[in-house]
Parts: sequence; structure tokens; C-alpha cells
Amino acid sequence: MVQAKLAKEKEFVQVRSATVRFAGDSGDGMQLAGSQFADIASMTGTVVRTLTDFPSEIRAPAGSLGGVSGFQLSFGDEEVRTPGDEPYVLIAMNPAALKMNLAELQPGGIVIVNEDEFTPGNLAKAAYSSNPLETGDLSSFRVIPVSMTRLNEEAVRPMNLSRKDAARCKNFFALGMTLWLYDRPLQPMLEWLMDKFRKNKAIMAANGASLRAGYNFADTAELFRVQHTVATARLPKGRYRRVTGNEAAALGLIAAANRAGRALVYASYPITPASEILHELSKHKEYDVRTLQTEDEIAACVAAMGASFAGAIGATGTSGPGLSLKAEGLGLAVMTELPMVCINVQRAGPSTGMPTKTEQADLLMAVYGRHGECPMPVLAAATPADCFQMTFEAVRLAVKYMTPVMLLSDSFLSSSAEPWRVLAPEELPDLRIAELPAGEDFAPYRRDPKTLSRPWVVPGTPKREHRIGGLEKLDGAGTVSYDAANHQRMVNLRAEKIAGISRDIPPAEVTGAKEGDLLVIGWGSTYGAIAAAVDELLHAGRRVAHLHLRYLNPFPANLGEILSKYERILVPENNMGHLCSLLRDRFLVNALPLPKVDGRTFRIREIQEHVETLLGGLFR
Amino acid sequence: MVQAKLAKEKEFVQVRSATVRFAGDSGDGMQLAGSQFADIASMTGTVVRTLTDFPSEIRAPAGSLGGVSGFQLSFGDEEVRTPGDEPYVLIAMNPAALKMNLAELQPGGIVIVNEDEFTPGNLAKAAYSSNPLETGDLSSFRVIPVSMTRLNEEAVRPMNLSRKDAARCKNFFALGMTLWLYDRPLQPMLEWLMDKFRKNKAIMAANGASLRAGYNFADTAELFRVQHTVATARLPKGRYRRVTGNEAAALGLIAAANRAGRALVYASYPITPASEILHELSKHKEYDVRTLQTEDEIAACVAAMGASFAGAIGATGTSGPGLSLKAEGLGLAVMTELPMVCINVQRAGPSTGMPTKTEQADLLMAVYGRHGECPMPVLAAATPADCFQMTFEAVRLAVKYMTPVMLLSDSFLSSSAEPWRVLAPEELPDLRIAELPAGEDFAPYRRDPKTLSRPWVVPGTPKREHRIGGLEKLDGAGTVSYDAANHQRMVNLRAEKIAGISRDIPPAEVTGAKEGDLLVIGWGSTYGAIAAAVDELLHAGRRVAHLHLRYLNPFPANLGEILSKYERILVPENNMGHLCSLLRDRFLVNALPLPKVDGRTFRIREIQEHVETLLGGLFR
Amino acid sequence: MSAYESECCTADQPDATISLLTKKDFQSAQEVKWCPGCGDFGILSQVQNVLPKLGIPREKIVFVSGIGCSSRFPYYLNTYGIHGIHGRAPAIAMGVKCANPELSVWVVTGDGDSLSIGTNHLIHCLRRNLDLTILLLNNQIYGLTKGQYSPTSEFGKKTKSSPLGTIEQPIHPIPLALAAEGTFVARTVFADQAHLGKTIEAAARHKGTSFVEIRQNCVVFNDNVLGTFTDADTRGDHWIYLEQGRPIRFGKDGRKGLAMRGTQPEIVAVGEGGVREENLIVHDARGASNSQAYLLAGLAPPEFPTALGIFRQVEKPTYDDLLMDQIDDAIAKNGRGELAKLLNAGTTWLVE
Amino acid sequence: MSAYESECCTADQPDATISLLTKKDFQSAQEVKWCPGCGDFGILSQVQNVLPKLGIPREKIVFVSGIGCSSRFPYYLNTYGIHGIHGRAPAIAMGVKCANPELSVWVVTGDGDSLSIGTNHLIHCLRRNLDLTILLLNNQIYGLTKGQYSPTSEFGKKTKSSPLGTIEQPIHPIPLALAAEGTFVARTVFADQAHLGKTIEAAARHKGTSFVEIRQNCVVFNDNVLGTFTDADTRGDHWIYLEQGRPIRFGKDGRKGLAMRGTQPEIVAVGEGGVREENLIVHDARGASNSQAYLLAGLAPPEFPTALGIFRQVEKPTYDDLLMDQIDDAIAKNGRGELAKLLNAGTTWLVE
Ligand SMILES: Cc1ncc(C[n+]2csc(CCOP(=O)(O)OP(=O)(O)O)c2C)c(N)n1
Ligand SMILES: Cc1ncc(C[n+]2csc(CCOP(=O)(O)OP(=O)(O)O)c2C)c(N)n1
Ligand code: SF4
Ligand code: SF4
Ligand SMILES: [Mg+2]
Ligand SMILES: [Mg+2]
Repeated sequence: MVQAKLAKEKEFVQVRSATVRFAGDSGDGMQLAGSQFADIASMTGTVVRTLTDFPSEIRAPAGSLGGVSGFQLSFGDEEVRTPGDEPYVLIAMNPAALKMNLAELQPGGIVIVNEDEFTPGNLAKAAYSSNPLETGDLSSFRVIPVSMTRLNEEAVRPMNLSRKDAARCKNFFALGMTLWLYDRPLQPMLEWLMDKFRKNKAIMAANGASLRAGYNFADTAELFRVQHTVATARLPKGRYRRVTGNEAAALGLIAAANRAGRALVYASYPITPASEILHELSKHKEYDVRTLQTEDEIAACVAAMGASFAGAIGATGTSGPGLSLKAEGLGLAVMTELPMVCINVQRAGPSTGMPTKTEQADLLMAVYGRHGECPMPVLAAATPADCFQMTFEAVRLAVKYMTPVMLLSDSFLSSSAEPWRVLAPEELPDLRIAELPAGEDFAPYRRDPKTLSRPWVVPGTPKREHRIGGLEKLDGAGTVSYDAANHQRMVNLRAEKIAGISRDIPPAEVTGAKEGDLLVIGWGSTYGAIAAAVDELLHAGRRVAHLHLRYLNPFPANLGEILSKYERILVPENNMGHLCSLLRDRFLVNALPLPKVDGRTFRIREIQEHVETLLGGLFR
Repeated sequence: MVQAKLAKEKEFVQVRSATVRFAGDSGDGMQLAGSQFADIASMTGTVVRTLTDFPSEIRAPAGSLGGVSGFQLSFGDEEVRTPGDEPYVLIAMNPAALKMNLAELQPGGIVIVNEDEFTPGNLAKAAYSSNPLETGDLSSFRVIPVSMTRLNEEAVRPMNLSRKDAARCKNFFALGMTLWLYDRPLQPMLEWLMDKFRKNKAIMAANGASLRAGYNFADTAELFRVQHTVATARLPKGRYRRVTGNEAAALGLIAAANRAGRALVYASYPITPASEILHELSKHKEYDVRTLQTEDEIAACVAAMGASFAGAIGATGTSGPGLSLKAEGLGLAVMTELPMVCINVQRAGPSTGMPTKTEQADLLMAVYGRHGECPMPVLAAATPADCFQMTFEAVRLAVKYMTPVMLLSDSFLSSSAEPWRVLAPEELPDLRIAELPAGEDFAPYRRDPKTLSRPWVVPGTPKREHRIGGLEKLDGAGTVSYDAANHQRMVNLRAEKIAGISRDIPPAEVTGAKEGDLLVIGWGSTYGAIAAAVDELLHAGRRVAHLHLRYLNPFPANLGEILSKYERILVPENNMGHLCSLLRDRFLVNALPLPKVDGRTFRIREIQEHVETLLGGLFR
Repeated sequence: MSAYESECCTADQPDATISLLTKKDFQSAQEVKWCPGCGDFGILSQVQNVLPKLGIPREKIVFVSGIGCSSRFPYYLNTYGIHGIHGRAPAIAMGVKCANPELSVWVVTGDGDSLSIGTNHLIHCLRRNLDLTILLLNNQIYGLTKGQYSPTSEFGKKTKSSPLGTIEQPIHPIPLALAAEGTFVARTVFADQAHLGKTIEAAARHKGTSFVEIRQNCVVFNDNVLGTFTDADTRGDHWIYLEQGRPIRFGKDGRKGLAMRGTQPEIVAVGEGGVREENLIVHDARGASNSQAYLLAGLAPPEFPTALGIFRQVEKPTYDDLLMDQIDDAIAKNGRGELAKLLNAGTTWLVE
Repeated sequence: MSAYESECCTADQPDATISLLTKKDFQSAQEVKWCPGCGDFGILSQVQNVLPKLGIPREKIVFVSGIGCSSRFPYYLNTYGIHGIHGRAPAIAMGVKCANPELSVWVVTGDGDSLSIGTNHLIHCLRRNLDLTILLLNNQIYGLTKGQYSPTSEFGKKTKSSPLGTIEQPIHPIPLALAAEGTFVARTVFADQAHLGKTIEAAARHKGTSFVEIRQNCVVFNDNVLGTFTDADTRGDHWIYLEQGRPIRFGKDGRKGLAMRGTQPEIVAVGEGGVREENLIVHDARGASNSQAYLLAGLAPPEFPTALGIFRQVEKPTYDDLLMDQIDDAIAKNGRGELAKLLNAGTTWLVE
């Protein structure tokens, strides 16, 4: 037995951060265990970043590889920037969970398995020809087999639950053990249980019993040599909550519509991984959120535009295939110069691709993917919580510049969570726009000289009836025009309007060396990995810096100047080099791509090592 | 009277080329007169390039500005590269035609007007407050007012036609005058009339009489000071015909399918200016051409792909808005690696834009406009006749590399015509592909090591049943795979396959200086104007050259090397700088854009003057 | 024609001062650019006649269209308007209406626009019963793109894209609208201005999606497709006017009638062979089921005349009302949303 | 059940050696990835049962699908197959069939796939009468995207995207297919394997577009939506089996029947109050008009039971035949196209 290998001494180890993954069958409640752990870790002062890993199949047979569900979290001080490259602790509730997750575990890491589930049947379902707990296959890890099924049953016996209900509690047993391992309190969990199951005392009690049993078992059975304490983080004061990217985007839309004093009309067609934005929004009707599940993405896009025409904040959300379908509708919004937001939660393509995997390969489509000269702003959120900020910003720019705005998120951001300091409404900009003075001579395409945006005059406004559409318009009057010089002028104006936004967005900022050997530029969900990698490199004394773009069209006005201050520019992207192409084109700099298109985000180490090699090369 | 100003002497002037425009009401038969003139000019040894200018409205009221129809041609020696910057002769059949076309006439040019139509009513319809023939407004031109209506009536009186039929002949009167002016024979026209109207002798005779009357009137009335003779061209020997871009594309598709030994399935949804490809193809059923007018562009795209799956040459054609709609379908074709061709006849955008005007602003959409990493070859035809060649080439590459191929044409090419040397079928490459040897182990994604293309095994082939789709595939086997490393490998393979095409296309070639001060790079329909402009610049001793790209993705392998040989690079495009962006990105050269987005092609002079200014700047 | 009596008004309460609006108030400054003789002119004119009668302020009216000759409609009406993209007008209109349910929203579309590329949106709009008025100008051809066949072109029709004749069965708009659960489904024809006007008015006054197929003549690319109507002599044999509550009669002096034989309709000669008016089908657009409407919609030449009028007219809750009801209910239940509450929801913790 | 008798074979002449194929020959190596208990399994199994009976060589069969749980179908059949993009399967299939009319082409789709995003293609495919077999697996939910309402979900249904209940009237596939001029329109249910198999077989043997709505159960997101069927006790009151040429009876011992009252259907008790079998509607899927089919398709709970079987089955020329006829005619008239002739057509001249 592996267990025998464990030494008896028990001690505390202080670490700056830790990465844990809960994995089990979809029925095993791993998402709940993981997110409860994350809550407690958050409340006890650490920064927590989480990532859920849903099974690839809707509901695979119990115990099968396709049915494994996982929840990973990394927690610790404020330098925890990602949900972790590799877990140090893996809780595997069955053989399939072990098999699917072992490859990513840190060598020397801890594997807590529910040994009761390592039956011949389950081993076969996981395509194990022999029991890995008995072969030497796990020798590079510290394996801790626990009879969780049995111990849980014993713990909950007093509550007299059905067999099924009793078995369901074992995620709390696992959670209890993990809480002990990381020296976290049980009390918040018990309180949560009391609130959650106040209508079902037996379940409440059983879960509590299992939780305690797990905790006590870990404490007394001396399975673990050490207990870990994790450094706490220094975060700005305030009230915090955890948000995923999709939740944050939904909140951002509601907040922006609220601050604009308008209804939110969100029209969307379900698609992974964007659907939760629709689900989330549809729960908040009392905020005058009108969700329309349309017949397809084309309808969603033009319905959002129609809603904007009528004075609401029109928004739509989708993922790759849906974005391709929205191309024509977005073109109409560009031409009619109506404010709307299109959130594209990128996933691995092309075509249907790998719908549950992450990728950033829609950037060039976002920038260029419409026929004709059809510029629109493109923003990208860097972290889950940043989805709030950037969604709000998308609405701000849309309304101010009378333009559709594309916001890029991705599968990773959508389901990853991080702490977000809850903002007070007053901290958010006021997005109400001044009405045109009543007497003023009106023309639908007469532009504000500063922003170049046309007035947003909505149906219901007397004496300002007008017609707009997809045909080229006469500058000012907005009537149809086929005049040659007018077309050139309007093309220029539309381009200048969007380009001018660079004056209205924060300048780009670097972290690290203000000039030096290498600038790592990223956008979107690579943020955490790049930031952590550059931190490490800086610690190691490298003259490097990190610049993260949240505005991809137009770029911040000072970007060119910054680029000129570094010998080399490296652009890690979950694509084949989209941003890299844009930078090379716009600034004629020899930006180098660091592409990764395997459906996964970067690991910190991948970036760090690549930079080391590059810089090594530089000095060679 | 202006007429009085004409001198009496008559002489011959020899010119290298001439540009003439016929303009009148849509009912006036100007297209016929123009194209007959073009035929005769062609048969008499000149190179002829034509351009039709259809009225902006379907059928505007007679005599109105919206109803003016025009036909312009330029003819002369082989340096005639465009339908002409500015006409030297304008035939205007009514006041509206005069008004709509005068602005583009060469100063000092000849205006032949049908003075009978300058009635108060017609002047009003053309928004003339006074008769321009009587004010001094036309003083910078040589105006030749002719009583065409009356003279035509007199000429056809013997045939006793109805008033309407009689009036219809007057385009032949105008044609007769023009033939005299350019010293062209009447005989071919008379023969054509005999053939065309063999079933209606009266009409035949009337048209002939009117034609002769016009010719004789010009000869005897001494309206013109000079008769022009135009230099003939040295063209490669062979049989020639005139083709528009759309005709050529249709012929190219049929020829390619024929040389591939397969049926052609062309699925399309009508849209200006691509519809004629559908119309043309639907006439040639005996060539096993199957045209499907689908319910929309999405259906057209995927039906073409389905047809390819089943072994036909699948093709689709559209214009901007339709291209936006095809984005998702094209992505599926990239993923399934099926051969198909998408012809995009660009028009002015964005959105509905100006549907009858030309533009080249879909290039970046063609290259980047699909979600995910979704590379496909992009070709562009340079001239109307080149649409044949490049369509054929698109099919060749599609079949050889198992990929959708985008071919870009545009509104200008679609309706402009030029002489095309008719090829013998044997001159065209054989596009049949070798069948997989029967015994060979089969996997749908096992690639040819040289081309990286997968085998085209079609339903009906026993023992090779397989399933493909939009999900990521396992390298080789083609089954669904969510494996991380496999995805990266497949993304790379798809990219390499397309990039590798650069080895299979002709290297880029320059005309003019092999190295020097300036390289003008173009693509698509700017060919004629750039070629002519660079010719002029070379004559003027400038160290310039012209490179015209017909392959835009991938670029020819030698492009980078060529670019490095010039001080400056200028990229005239009917867009805001699409190719320019691609060149800057790929080659880090400071290519300069020369954008023109006013719905019109470049004039030779615009390019020439821009280059002169640039070069002036260089030497300053 | 009792079928046309108004029941309710789509939009806001009528305003007394509004009724002073006239046809002219609804004409925009833009020059109308249809071909001389195009059937669209008469339709525009009737819409401009109807609008002042509705008592809706001009600024509360929005016309939405797709692309096609017919879709140029919004430009010619001095109301708010969107000339959209091909086929998408009902979806655009859905956004407009849901953003502001007080607006009177109209969709004008063509047979290509909404029975080819846009069928999907049309169908889903109908079943949702958004409170919109949809006018489908059916000329059985693609006008704007110069004469290709459309989904309503008759089988075998020779056009630019079908030089040997089409090989497609045409789609019939009325049964399609019924199958899409349309609550107001009618057909009229451009050449009967009175019927056209009344039908448009009834449609406008219906609460819910009203769908009107207007048979129209494209003089340039599909002239005389309505020959049997424009020929007054034979019109009565080829066309039936449906009137709510009245037995269905047609032909000269109403001598013919429509009766049931089992589940199938048949033409009978009233007064002959013992057939009396009581044997005829009584038109009822408001029955419990759609079956009569389907039956009448299925009448087609050559055996049967074509029916004009309102096939179906029933009340169902509208999407926009239900949408706003859910919002109102949520507010009633949870109070009007306060942003601070939303942002602070769920598990939160304090960092001090 | 006479309605299921075969009439003709869709594809090539059957080949004697082919009949030796068995169900197993049609099972692919790919692991079937539906949830345990999903209704799709039984449908796959019946398709695999039917295929060997058709006498079509495996390599001449192509399955085309869109996206959805149901659309994973092609992977599990050892024939040629395309797993397409969402909603577009009928259009892909059109290309396949027109490129090679000898193929037996099947479309497998879901209620989201072809009644939401893909309605347009479905409708146009039906009216063109391409010789395809379309199986629509209707579970009244979006399965693959984890449980949003679909266009066939019942009004008021609470789902992830409609937490307060939907506000949309559902679309009914059968009337829609009829309105689209479908030549073979049927409904069956996954839980009656025999009926399922026979209906699929009849559809496969129909020449023209055959449309089969298969009611299916999504155990995860819409379980028990077919409760009235799976409950054998009450099934007879809620479901009618249509049989060609037979009076329509249902309920325990067939005591109830369907008759006409004017233009509307009504339920009658056979043998009571003088109602005899002769008074009942005789099912005729092949009548001159669609009206009976509409009537039966309109039967819906709670007042009426739901009909299963073939609503409509008529012969019309298929698009693919007409397409090839035009080609054959053109060849007969002009000779098989010679490329040189085409390229040299029109006005040409010689440069020497
Ligand atoms: C996406 C797209 N596809 C095609 C077109 C070209 N197009 C414009 S109008 C039209 C058909 C119009 O037919 P219909 O709706 O019947 O209108 P009509 O002109 O007959 O009134 C087409 C195909 C377009 N504008 N956009
Ligand atoms: C263009 C596009 N939009 C959305 C999706 C996401 N999506 C995949 S399947 C599906 C619905 C499936 O429902 P249904 O057709 O009823 O199939 P089921 O899973 O219920 O069998 C959706 C919305 C997609 N793949 N592509
Ligand atoms: S083309 Fe036909 S439909 Fe269009 S404006 Fe002219 S007549 Fe009317
Ligand atoms: S989600 Fe529903 S439809 Fe999809 S496989 Fe599971 S049970 Fe079947
Ligand atoms: Mg039409
Ligand atoms: Mg479904």
C-alpha cells in the first residue's frame, strides 16, 4: 500500500500559493465542493482564481472518461494570477477522474483518491487494465487512498437518508479533508449548509457530518505529512465577490444600461460558451432587462440593432460560428451608425472546432470580418472580472460614438472565476447622453465635430422622423447618395470616427522595465499567464515588460511609442499570430508571435521559458 | 449656332487610341450601338476595352437623369489598357445623357447631340433651366448638334414602320456617324443586321438605312473637321472574342469542370453584380452545368460544398453582403477540406453600400473573415478576360489542395469587356485527379506528403465510407478529436497546406525597372490603370515598375525579394489599404497606400500624378 | 365588409390632435423611384391613406424593410424608418418593438425578401405574435435584381436564372403564415385599391402580428401576372372575396359557392341541384382551429378561384405584452432593480 | 398498416448482393455519445434496421446533419456522412443530391437545428421536393447546448433561458411541412419502435422529400415530455394512429372517432347517438388537396389527441429529376457540350 510510504511526522508548511483540483464524475458534486472551497479561501483572505472543466459529453455514463467534471483553483497572495499551471493536490473521486487529470499534476504532488471506487467495473470504464493504485504508475506522486464512500456512509448513517442521498454527501467528505489540508475553518461551510438546506434538515445535517468527518479523518488519520498554510493577499479595501467572465459580462451590461437610463435588450441565440450570459440576464427582469432568444444569430444581431434604433441599449452575444453569421448585421450597424455591443466569447475553431475549448482566433475576424470598409471598435477583457469593466466600456463607447462595438471574451474567461471588488453604482460613469436642444435644426447624419458621432434620435421624438439604412448616405442629411465624392467622404468619416476613439481610451501601460530587451504584448485571457511570467522574469533580473491590450481597434494612442522602446516584441496568443499581424502592419515592428492553438490557455512556464530562450539568443 | 464655328477643312488624324461614349435613355439602344462599334473596332484590328454604365434605377421615366444608360469604349493599339480615363467623343441622345456624362469628357472633346430631343420637356426632366446648346456652357467642347430624330425618320420612311419601331432605329444613325468619324467599314454591321433580323426584313432594312444615313450624313454634312484613324494593335495570333468579367468567369468554371471530367454545380443567390454568372451558366445545361438558385447565400455556399463532397465541382458566386453570409459555410469547407470555389464580385460597401458601384474592399474579409484559424487561398482577376484564367486556376487549386478557394472580381470587371484570345481546350491543364489505388489503406485525412491535401473520395466509392464535419478531426483518421496536441497539429497542417501553394503558382513578375525608385503594386481591376500609368512613367524616364498580384493568399514565393529592390512601394487600391496592410505585415516594408473609395476605378492619370508627386518628393 | 371593422388600436391611445394628420403628412421628401406603372405605387398610396386614420402620432410609427424594390417603402413615408438588409426586417422590427412597445411598427417586404432569404424570420415573428403589421408585396419575381424567379414564381417560369423554366414548386404565403400560427392572415391585391386599403387598415388595427400578402404587378419583369384579376369580365370566376360571417359565393351574380364534401372543398352552383345558401361554407376567420383558413388558403387555380380577404383573425397575447408583463411582475415581486443590490448579490466578503 | 407499403426505391436499382447487408453493417466504429436513456438511441437503432431493407449499397448512402445531439447521427452510421453546421443540413444535402442524384441522401436534424436557425432551408427543401429523407428528432428542447427552450417547447416552459417561462407560441412541424408543400409528411414517436421503423422505411421509400417528425425524449433536459405516450393506459386517448383508407378511430377499443362538423373536426363516440363508422373521417394521405392533412395536423391536446402516421403522401416530380431532365433535354437538343464550341461562341475574329 502506498499509504505505508507516508511518514508520520506532521508539520505546517507556509506557501505563497497553492493549486488544487477536484475531479469526479459529473454526479459527484465536484463543482460544488470546489466553489465552496474557493469561497472559504476567499473569505480567509487569499486571492482565488478558479477554472471549471465540464465533461465533454452532456451526460456520459457514470464512471466513464467522458463524464469527468473538474474544478481547479489556485489561491494565495496577490501574485496568484491564473488558476494555476499544474495542481499540487488532486482529489480524484473515481478512476476516470484520476486518468483524465493525472497528466497535469505537479510531479511530487498529492493525489487523494476515493479508493472505494477503484472497482474492476470502474477501472474498466476508465480504460485501466490494472488498478493504478496497485501498480507503480503513480510513484512520482504522493497517493493518499481514502475509503471515502465507506467513511461517508458511516458519517451520515444517523440521518437515515436514502442510499442515493447518502452517497451524494461524499463531496463534502472530500471538501472536509481539503479544508484540513489547507488549514481552513469549517464554520463558514456549516453556516452555508444551514442556509442552503434550511428546508431539508436531514440533508443539512448529513452534509455537515460528512464535512466534519472528512476534516477529522484528515486530522487524525495522519495521512498527510504536512498541513499547508497559504499566504494571504493584500487587496484594495472593499467588498468582494467571485465572478466568472460570463457573469461579469452580464452584470456589466445591466450596469451600463442602468447608468445610461435605458432598457437593456439582449438578443442572443444559445451557443457554448456564451449561453450563460443569456441565462444570467434572463434572471434579472426587474432591472428592465429584456432578453430575446431569437431564431438565429443573424436575427439576434439585427434585433439588437433595431432595439438601439428604438432607444434601448441593444446587445448580442455569441461565439465563433455565430460571429461569422453576424458579419452582415454588424455591417448594417456600422452603416446606420447605431450603438450596440456584440460580445464574442471565443472558442476553438475553425468551424464547429472544439466548442468547449478556449482560443483567441477571432481577433482578425473581429477587426476585418465584414465586407466593405467597415470599421468598428474591438475591445477585449483580460480577466474574468475585467469582463465587467470592458462590457461597461463597450457600452460607453457604443453610445458615445454611435457605433457597434465588439467585445472579445473567450471560453477560459467565461468559466474561470476571480475576486471582483464590487463597485458602487456611483463609481461607474454616467452614460446618459444630452438630448439635442429642441429647436436645433436636425439631420440624422450631422456629426458632433469632436466625436464625429451622429445624434441618437429615437422614434417617439416628434418632428425628427427620419429613415436610415444600409445604402450609402449623404453626408449630413443621411438620405441615400450614390455620389462619388460623398462616398469617399463618408468612408473617411466612418474610419476617422473609430480611429478617434484612441483619444478617449486610457493610454497603454507597461509593467516592468520602461525600456529594455523585450516587451511581451498580450490581449484577452492570456493576461494572467503573461503577467505571472513577466513577474518571474523581472524577479530573475530580466529587462522585460508586459503590456496588455484591452483596446485592439483602435489601439491606444501611445502604443507605437512604447513599442519603439524595446529590442524585441513577443506576442503570446492563443492563435497563430493575430495581434502580431496587426502590430506589424500598423507599426512596422518585427513583433514575434508565440502561438498556442491547442484549446488551452498558456501556462506561465511556457511563456517564461520561451522568453528565456529568446533572451538567451539575444545575448549569445 | 455652334455648328457655325466648325471649320470647313476635313482631314485625317492618326491617333494611337480613342475613347468614345454612347449615352442615351435606357430605351435608346446605346448598349447595342456601343457593342456593335466595339465589334467592328475589334475586327478591324484594334484592341477594344469597353465599360457599360447601367442606369441606377430599374426603369426610370423616359428622359430622366436616373434613366441614362451609357457605353464607353477605348480602342487602339495594344497600349489601350482601360476603357479610357475620359471620352474624347460623347454621343448624347438627349439632355439627360448630356448632363450625366459631360463632366467626364475631355476638354476639347466632341459632343454629338440629338438636338431634336432638346425640347423644353426633356430639358426640364434633365433639370436644365436653359438649353445648354444655346448657352455658352459647352464652349470648351466641340458640339455637333444633329437632328437625329428627324433624319432617322426620313431614312426609314420607305420601310413603313410603326412610329415606335421607326424611332428605335436612331441608335443606328448615331452608330453610322461614329463609324464614319473613326473611318470604320459599314459592311460588317450590315452583315450582322442581315443575320440578326433575318426574320424581320423591314426592321433589318430600316436599321441598315438609318446606319447608312448617319454615315453619309457625317460624310457629306461636313460636321467634323477631321476623320480619325486609330492605330491597330499587335496581338498574339489567334481567334478572339470580347468577354466581360462575368462571362469569362462563367466560361472558366465550365471549362475547369470539363477539364476535371466532372459536373459543375453552381449554387448562388442573385445579387448585383454577380447575378450574370448565374444567368450565363444556366444557359449551358448541355455542358452538365447544374445551376441551383438557392434560398439564400448560406444555402448556396454549403450546397456547393455538399456538391463537392459528392464529387462535382462545387462553386458559388456572390457579392459583399452575400460574402458576409457565407463566412460560416466557408469555414466548414476549410474544416472538411473540400474543394470549392467562391467567386466574390465586389461592389461598394459597407452593408448595402452602393450596389452598382465598384470597390475592392473585401480583400481583408476574404483573407481573414471567418472565425477561428481558417486559412483559404485568395485569388484575384486583373482584367475581364483574366476572370477566365483565374477562375480556372481557382478550380485547379481547389481540387489539387482540397480547399475552398476565393476568387475576387469586382463590379468594374464584371461589366467591362476586353478581347480574349479563345483557348483551345487542350491548352488548358488537365484537372483530373488520380484515383487512390484500390487496395490502399484509406483514411479520409491521410495527406499527400507533397501537397498536404487529403484524398477526395466521394460517395459511391465502395469500402471507403467515412464521415466528416466541422468538429476538429484526428490527424489522419479524420474522426472527431478534442486532443490538445492534435488540434495544434491540425491547425498547423491546414495553414501549411495553404502556405505551400506558393510553390505551385507563378512567381511574381514586374514590368519596368527591375530595381528602382518605386514599385507600384496592385491587384484586381486596377491592373489596366496601373499598367498604363507605369508605362507612361517609364516613357518619361522614371525608374519605376509595376507588379500585379493575382495571388493574394498565399503570395508568390518571390514577392519579398522583389519588394526589397525598390526604394518605395505604392499600393493603389479601391479600398483604404487592404493589400498595403498585408504587405506591411508579411514583409515589414513601408508600403504606402493610395486609396480610392468613391465607387469608381482609378484613372490612369490619378496614379501617374500621384507617383510623380511621390518621386518629386523623393528627389527634393 | 364587416371583416374590416376595427377592434383595437395597436399602439398608444389615439391623440385628438393627431386625427388632423392627412395623407400628405406621411409623404416624405424623397423622390419615389419605382418604375412607371409599378404596382408598388398604389400600395404606398393606400398605406398613406390608412396611416392618418389610425390616430397614431407620426413619430410613433416605424417602418422597417429588407432589400428589394418593395423594401424601398420606408424612404417614402415621413415616419421613422429602417431600410434594413435582405430578409431580416422582421428581426429588426422585433428589436424595435421590444425596445419600445409603444411604437406602431410596420414591416414592408417582398416575396424574395421574406419568402426566400428571410422565411425564417417571418415565421418566427408570426408565431411569437409580436404586435407588428407585415405587408408582403408579392410580385412573384425578384424586381430589384432584375428578374430572377422568386419562391412564389409559378412552376416552369422562364426568367433570367431559369431560361428553361423553373423546376421548383412555388411556396404559398398564406398557408405558410397560418402554419406559423399567424393571428391575422390576409390577402389582397394592388389592383383593388378599396380592398387594399381596408385590408391594410384591418391589419394595422389588429393586435398581434398581422400578415398581409399583397399581390403586386412588376411591370418590368413580371407583367400581367395578375391578368385574371385585372380583367374585370372574368375576375369573379377567378377570385373570391371572403367576408366574415357570410357564405362563400363567387362568380357572376354570386351563382357559384363553396361547400364541403367530406374534408375537401368543392364548388357548387347555388340554386342548382338543390344546393342552397345554407349548404355553403360560412366564412369564419375566428374559428377555434385553423382548418377552415387552410382550406380557403389552399384554393388555387386552375380548379379553384383564389381567395382574397382575411383568412384568420384571432386574439392571442402578444410577445411584447408578455415580455413587459414578465418585467412588471418581476418588479412587483422583487421591487425595481437597484444596481447596488445586483452587484452585491451572492457570496461576498469584505477586505479591510 | 397499409400506409407503410413501399412504392418505389429512392436510389439506384437494388443490387442482389446488397440485400445481404445487416444492421451491423451500418454501425460505425465510433462510440455513441448520447446520454444513457436518451431517446436518440432507439431512433438510431431503427434507422440501422431499415437501411439493410432498402437494398441500397452502403456506399451510395449519405447522411447529412446539422449541429445538436440529434445531429451527431451520421457518425454512428457506417455510410458516407457530413456533420454540417447548425441548421444547414438540407442545403448541404441539396448540393450532394444534385451532384449525384443516384445517392440515397438522408438528413437528420433536431427541433433547434431545423425549426429555429434552419427553418428556411427545411421549407425550401420541402417545396423543391428533392429526393431526400428528413428525420427531425423533436425533443422540444436544445439538448446539446444544455437546455434552452426550442421553437417546439410548449408555451410557458421554464428553461435556463426562460426562468419565468417562455412567451412564445410553439411552432408545429407537421403543418409547417405541409405548408411547405411536403410530398411525404409523417409523425412518429421514439417510444413505439415498430411504428418508428415502419414510418422511417416508408419515408425512405418515398420518392421526393420525405419529412418525418420523430418525437423524442431528452432525459436530461426535457424528460417525460412524452408522458402521455409512455403511459400505456391512457395512450389511446391521447394519440391516434393514422392508417391510409381507414376511418379514424381511437381511445379504448377504438370507441372514439373523428368526424367533421362543417369545416371543423370533432370527436364522436362511435356507436352512440347514431354515430356509425361511416360518419368518421377516412384517412386519406393522398387526396387532391392538403386540407385533410392540415386538419389532422391541427389536432392538439388538450381537446384532441395527437395524430401519428403519414399525414400526406403524394407523388410529384423531384427537383433532382427535373434538374437532370433539363440537362438531358439540352443535350438531346444541342448535343453534349463541346468545350471548344462554347469558348468560340458569339462574335469572334481572327488576328493573324
Ligand atoms: C444578402 C443579400 N443577398 C442578395 C441581395 C440582392 N437582392 C436585393 S433585392 C433581392 C430580391 C428582391 O426581391 P423581392 O424581395 O421580391 O423584392 P422586389 O424587388 O421584387 O420588390 C435580392 C436578391 C442583397 N441585397 N443582399
Ligand atoms: C451557428 C451556431 N449557433 C449555435 C450553435 C450552438 N448549438 C449547437 S446545437 C444547438 C441546438 C440544438 O438543438 P436541437 O437541434 O434541438 O438538437 P438536440 O441537441 O436537442 O438534439 C445550438 C443552439 C452552433 N453550433 N452554431
Ligand atoms: S422592377 Fe418591377 S417591382 Fe421593381 S420598381 Fe420596377 S416594376 Fe416595380
Ligand atoms: S442532452 Fe438530451 S438529447 Fe442530448 S444526448 Fe442527452 S438526453 Fe439525448
Ligand atoms: Mg418580388
Ligand atoms: Mg432538440
